[in-house]
Amino acid sequence: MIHLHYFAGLKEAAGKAEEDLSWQDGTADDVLQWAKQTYPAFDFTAVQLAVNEEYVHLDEPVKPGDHVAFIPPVSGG
Amino acid sequence: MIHLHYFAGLKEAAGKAEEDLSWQDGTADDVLQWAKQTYPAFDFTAVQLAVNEEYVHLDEPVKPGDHVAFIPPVSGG
Amino acid sequence: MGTELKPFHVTEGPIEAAPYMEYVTHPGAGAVTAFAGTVREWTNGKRTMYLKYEAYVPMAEKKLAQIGDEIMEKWPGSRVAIVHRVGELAISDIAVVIAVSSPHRKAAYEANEYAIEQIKKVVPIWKKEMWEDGEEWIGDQSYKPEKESENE
Amino acid sequence: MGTELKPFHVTEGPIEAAPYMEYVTHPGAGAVTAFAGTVREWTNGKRTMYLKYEAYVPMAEKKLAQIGDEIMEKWPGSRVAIVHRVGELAISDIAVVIAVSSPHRKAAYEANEYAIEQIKKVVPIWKKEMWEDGEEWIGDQSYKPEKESENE
Repeated sequence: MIHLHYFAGLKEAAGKAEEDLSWQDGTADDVLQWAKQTYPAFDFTAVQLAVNEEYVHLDEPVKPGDHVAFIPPVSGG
Repeated sequence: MIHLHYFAGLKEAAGKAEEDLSWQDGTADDVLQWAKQTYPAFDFTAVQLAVNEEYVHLDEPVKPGDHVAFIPPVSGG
Repeated sequence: MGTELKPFHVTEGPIEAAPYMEYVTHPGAGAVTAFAGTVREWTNGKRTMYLKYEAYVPMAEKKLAQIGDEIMEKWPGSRVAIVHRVGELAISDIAVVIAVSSPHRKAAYEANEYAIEQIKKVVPIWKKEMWEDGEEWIGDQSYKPEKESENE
Repeated sequence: MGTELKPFHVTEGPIEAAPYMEYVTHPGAGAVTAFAGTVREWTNGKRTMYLKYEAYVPMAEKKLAQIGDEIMEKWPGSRVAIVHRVGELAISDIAVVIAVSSPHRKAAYEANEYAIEQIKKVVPIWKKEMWEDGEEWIGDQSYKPEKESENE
């Protein structure tokens, strides 16, 4: 199982801030593909992924227990 | 009469912060020459003059009642 | 402040610059700069009613601390503290405070400006503008260079 | 502050940034910067015990206000407040506070830095360094370019 975190527009599109996903093995890109299929109305073009609170490339391995966050373009400050 | 204002090193050299000087007519340069003769131990090289709280060139007229300040290089901040 | 100040903090409560400026002040400092990002009423001719900020808090605090580390490396002798508020903010409320001390003033200005630029690039915090007639999550300004000067 | 704040002020009492940052904040501002010049213990390998500042107060306040006018002209929409302390200052005491607000952040940084540079050039205020083994009035740093970076 992995822990997914949604923010801003994606949180609103998904209707939730977090959810858990059954998971054995795969990459950040696999998680992204799952999200694209699950939330087809949301545009993931500019979204970056973070695994365990660090930005990652899409080939980053994702293991059970990991936290995967979808990071839309930030606008703090 | 004009009112003279001294600061920093010149105040210490003159032993006073202010003094009045009899005055009829003249320029800032005349005031400077008077000060150089009166306080020969002080180096006026880098000193600027202000008349009535504004920096002036040495040819600025000085009239009775004016405030003339000797402004050594500033070091605020 | 009776309690210990957290130098890289994301918080729901109102924030102010003073405790962060004090936090970074020390005998080796000759200059302390503070930046406060405040909620502006008008942007591009649209009137903002209020803002909502949201953050991925643990990652945001980690990224703020990384910015602090980068600054201490780039500008030796500097100290840094950054706090960002989340939740609903009214006009003129402070959204972010950056405090930097440095032996000399040039570094204190440069490092402070570096911090806000990095925050706008990498720290997972999002702003939603609430207007009279709608609302919108504001995306990364770096994707809209023609608007860069309009977005604080 | 129960009393009205004087936006261009030379004063003997302790000073702090907060009331000046508040003073310049308004609904049109998106950014507020503050600079606090603090008394540093070590300069060029010499230990400062304390500093003495002296000013030609009426002219200094007039010059500070002129700097404010220049900033409002150069960076439209900015607001400025500057206070300089005189008298004896201990290590880490604040000698000067500059607060600038602006619609956008770049101007708030630039205008603030412009203010401290102008203060060091034209405002009639003098600093005397008091060391363990002596004291000296500090002259205009612009006459000693090789030491510029060492003097805040």
